[in-house]
Amino acid sequence: MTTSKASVPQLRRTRLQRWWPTFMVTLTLILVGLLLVLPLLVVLITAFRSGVGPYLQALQTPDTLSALRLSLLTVLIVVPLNTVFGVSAAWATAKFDFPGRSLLLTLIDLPLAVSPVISGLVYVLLFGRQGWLGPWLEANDLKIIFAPAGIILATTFVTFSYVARELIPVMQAQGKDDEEAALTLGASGWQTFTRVTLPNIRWALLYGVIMCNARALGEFGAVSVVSGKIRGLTNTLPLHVEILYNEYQTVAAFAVASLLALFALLTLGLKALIESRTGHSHP
Amino acid sequence: MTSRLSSGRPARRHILPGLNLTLGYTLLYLSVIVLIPLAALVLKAAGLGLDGFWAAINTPRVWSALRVSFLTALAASLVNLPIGLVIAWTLTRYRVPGRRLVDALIDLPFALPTAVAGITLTTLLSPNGWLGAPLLEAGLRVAYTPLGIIVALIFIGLPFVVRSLQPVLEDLGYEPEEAALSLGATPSQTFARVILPALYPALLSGFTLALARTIGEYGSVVFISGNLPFKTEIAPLLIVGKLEQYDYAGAAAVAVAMLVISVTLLLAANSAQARLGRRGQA
Amino acid sequence: MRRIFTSALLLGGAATAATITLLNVSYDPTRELYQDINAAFAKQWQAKTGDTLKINASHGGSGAQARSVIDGLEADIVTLALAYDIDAIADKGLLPENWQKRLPYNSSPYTSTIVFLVRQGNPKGIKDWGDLIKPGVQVITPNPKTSGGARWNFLAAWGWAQKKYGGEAGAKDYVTKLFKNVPVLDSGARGSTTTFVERGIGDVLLAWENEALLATRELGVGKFQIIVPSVSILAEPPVTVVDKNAAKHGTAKVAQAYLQYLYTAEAQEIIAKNFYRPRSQDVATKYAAQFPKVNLFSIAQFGGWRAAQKKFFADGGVFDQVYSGR
Amino acid sequence: MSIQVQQVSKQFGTFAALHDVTLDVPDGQLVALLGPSGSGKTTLLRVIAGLETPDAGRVLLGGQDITHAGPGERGIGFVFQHYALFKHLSVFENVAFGLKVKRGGQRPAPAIIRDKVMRLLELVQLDWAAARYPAQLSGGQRQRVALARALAVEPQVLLLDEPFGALDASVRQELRDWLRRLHDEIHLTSIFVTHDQAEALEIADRIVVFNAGQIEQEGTPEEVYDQPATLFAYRFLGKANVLAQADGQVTLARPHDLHLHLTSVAGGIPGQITRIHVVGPEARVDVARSDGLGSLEVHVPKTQLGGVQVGQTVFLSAERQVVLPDKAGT
Repeated sequence: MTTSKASVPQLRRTRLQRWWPTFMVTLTLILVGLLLVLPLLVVLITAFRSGVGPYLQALQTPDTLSALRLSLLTVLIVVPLNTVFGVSAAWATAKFDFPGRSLLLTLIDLPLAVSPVISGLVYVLLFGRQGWLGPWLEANDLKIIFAPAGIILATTFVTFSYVARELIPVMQAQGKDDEEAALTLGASGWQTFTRVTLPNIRWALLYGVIMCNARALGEFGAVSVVSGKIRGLTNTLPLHVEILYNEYQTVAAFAVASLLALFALLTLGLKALIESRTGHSHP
Repeated sequence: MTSRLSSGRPARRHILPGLNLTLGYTLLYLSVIVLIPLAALVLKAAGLGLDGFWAAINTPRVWSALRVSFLTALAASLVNLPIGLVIAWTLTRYRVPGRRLVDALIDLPFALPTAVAGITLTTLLSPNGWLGAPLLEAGLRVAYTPLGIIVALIFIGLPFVVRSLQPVLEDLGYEPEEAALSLGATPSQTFARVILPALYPALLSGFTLALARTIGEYGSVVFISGNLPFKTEIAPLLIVGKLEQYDYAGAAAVAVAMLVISVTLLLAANSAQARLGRRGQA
Repeated sequence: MRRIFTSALLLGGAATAATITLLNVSYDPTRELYQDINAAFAKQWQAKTGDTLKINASHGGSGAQARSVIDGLEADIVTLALAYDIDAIADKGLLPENWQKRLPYNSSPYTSTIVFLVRQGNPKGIKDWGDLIKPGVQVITPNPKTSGGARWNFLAAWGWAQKKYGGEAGAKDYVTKLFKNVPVLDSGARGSTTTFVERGIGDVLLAWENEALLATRELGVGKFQIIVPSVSILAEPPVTVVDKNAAKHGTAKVAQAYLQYLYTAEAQEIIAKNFYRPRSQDVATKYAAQFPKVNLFSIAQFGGWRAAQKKFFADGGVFDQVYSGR
Repeated sequence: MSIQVQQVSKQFGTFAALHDVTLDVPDGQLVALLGPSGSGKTTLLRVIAGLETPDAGRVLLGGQDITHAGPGERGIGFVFQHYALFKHLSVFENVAFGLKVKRGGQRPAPAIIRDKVMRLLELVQLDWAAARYPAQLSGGQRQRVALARALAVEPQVLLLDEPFGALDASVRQELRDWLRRLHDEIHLTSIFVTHDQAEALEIADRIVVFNAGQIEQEGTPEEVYDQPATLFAYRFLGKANVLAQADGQVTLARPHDLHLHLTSVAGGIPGQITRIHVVGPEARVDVARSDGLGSLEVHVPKTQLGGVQVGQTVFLSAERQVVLPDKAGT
């Protein structure tokens, strides 16, 4: 095993015992294997414990399909919302300086540190029948909690920061020169954004969207508080995993879980592709 | 340079367009999605009055649950520091077979639903599980003990530490290390005095992010924790328990206590990182 | 949502007959039972009225489910683990205080009890409640704070101990020792069963009789056996219409019919098949082999659920004392 | 087109970047804004470009007040120190950018854009690189693309912010000559910012010396070099030998205005040679003054050096000297 940089001076070679890189690589593979690969294997092996037939069957039940639909609907709404927010927040905080900017940055991070249970609870306190807006919502026959709207809101809260967090440092590092150049060349604000800023941040943006998407698809704690768990109506895939598991349908539960793991792997694969395009790994 | 001086300072009127629009939208969205709901939570807890709030928090059960949540998250985040350092170091410096795959896998805990993680880890580590059985043989109980919670939280927190370290390690390059070696430092001195200090801000930020994220973790923990009061009962579970006894204000009170801890951590991380970052630039 | 769903179905075809949607919010172990009941009742209802009936089901911890209804989950019917949870809904004005008098048998069309599930051959020789506090015996039960079933478990143990030791002090001492033998406190009954059955933790599971039967017949045939203690509690899971929601949805009539159907011979048979003790004498006789005789005491012994909840499970109550006393 | 800056002030927080600056740039001139870092020259350039708004004062372009016009409406071309090329666009697309973002009716037809861009690329000698991306070009090439891009919108004036600051010495020299020639060809009113006095002296028609947010002096390169108005300007434009300092006056001379004598001359300053350093055709001689008032630097053609040696005592006289008020802190 040699070090990856081509121009490594002789100094390093003589100093480091030959076994050191081998040792580090082995240790890393063991850690990754134990912490990450093994759990993934458990999901897959359990899902296919009874063979491919039952696996496919479990994925085709109406309840699973409806949970899949709701999960996809949630993602389709939440990800664009948080993406528009992320771009907007990154533009405001990275291209401008204004009083309270660092407080705003902390607030954008806040949902990351809030327990998922609390993320669900706040909406119950706000929109539940006992909540602040509950009576008004009921009077107008609007349903938020225990309906897809509540699930979408709770998921939005949980994945709130992901796109913004990706974009802000990248936009900050890029500075304002490109935008100013576009302005001096006569571009309008919108042209500057779409033709200069957006291409500059596209990989970070895509990465943020992917991570937001992954979390939105997988959120459990917050959603379980506001879902009502009505089979076929307010079940998302992660909730459906729990339900199947509680019904002693272990194979089906893990089959759905493996579907989610598959989405996760797909996401990670896409992410790796992005990194190979940009040529460096992403924070 | 003059240009840097001028662009770094606030202008009275901004030439780049869109500040009002984007800042306005950002604040509106932040308020609707985050601030107003959190305000509702704080108001609910405030409804108890200061005495009532304190009475809801100041029970041995609540303290114990907060302690379990905090200590297990702390332990897991601490353990993640060396683990994350080894993985990040290896991925940036050595030729790892299947490097892209391994690198991509780091984000798995991010993307995998927490409930799936919880069920899977429990399956793996329970006394009759693949890992649990041999470990029990060796006298180590993992599932349904604080150790089980810590393992789940290590899983959840790992990406935060690795992802914080990776870019810094890439930027660091070999020069400072080689400079230290050329000045006669031993490899371990080089690591302790040159490399590690350069990584402090990243380690700190990864650590606090992992801590803030894991301290309130629920989905992956409830399955593996065993939920024994005073032993393995975590604070979010207590919130759920209070809710199920229709004690909204009590649940909100515990939630506010957790929120205060999380926000404090986040602020501490931000300011500490800013301080260390400044020192690092000088 | 319900309305949207209804109109979607209407647009989809079946234009002549109405499509009615009913939401039954229930607790964890009744999933299989209500799957069967819903199918049977919908069929019967369609034959009778021509209307298509779509019954949605929601399952979870009994307390959590009651809370969801209180917070706005628009259940037409609730079928929960214990009367206290429905009382809590009644307290919020969603249904009348006297709901339990509206249907026969305290509005409980089926009963169950608490039994012991042990591993095949009963290696620890567990016969009765007294054996549970022996050193080295691991007992699995869910957390009474979050699980209705666990509250029945607790009260069954308490009832036995109070009689055995002739007083509260003895009973408290007993349950304290009992919970010292509990290594895992899952948040729900289903979680406990999984812990015992799948994870192989514990020597004895305190379980709903229906859960125990399900475990022996379907989850691990030949791996477990049921031990019936000398005395246990008569668990009466109640059912009722949530009047306010049913009125809003215009489903009061069908909801009422649904609950009454539970008392019919057909439904009682389904109930027995799902390991719940039927109220119907005829069906009970037919399935007598399945349900051994147990000496049962009822919740009345504790002054009803409100009193029991306050004394045992409220914050600072007996259960909390059991844990904080260590 | 002429540029007038009238009493412009600009404050950043507590820092006064520009203080009451007034400047006239006649049509067709190439003007250098020269000064140390933080002296306000870049800020003035950005105010003219519309990238900063002045707190007070006006900016006129061809006699028209453009103080509140947007950067795109002023008819200026701006070249950034770090080029600010759009990385995701090819060289061609970069140059075409300003034409393609023009609104509907004003946007030239694609064929016209093509012709124009290619002509500009020929002008900057980069027509061969049209399809390349900025990352594939050298620093000097990138700067020329940036210039072509700025010229594509047919600006009335060209503003360049430290255009050669980020380049290697040799490339820098080459681009300087090239920029001067380009300016002679197209006669576009141009202002460039630099902190390198040699650069300013070499190519500018006029030099504006900046110090601490104010204009210190303004004039042709000869004027500012030979007749500096202030001690600061004198020192900033080249090596300054202090001959005498008294009564708030300081007497200075440039190294090549000093003469080296082997024997005593009237008013000559005696001293000892400490170092002789030959740079190409020129010899630089350091002389430590015998009166202990520091050392002086003399530049003489190598051929006129004679046989002087380090350690030898010599006498210095000034062919030309300047007496300026002695302001502290310069």
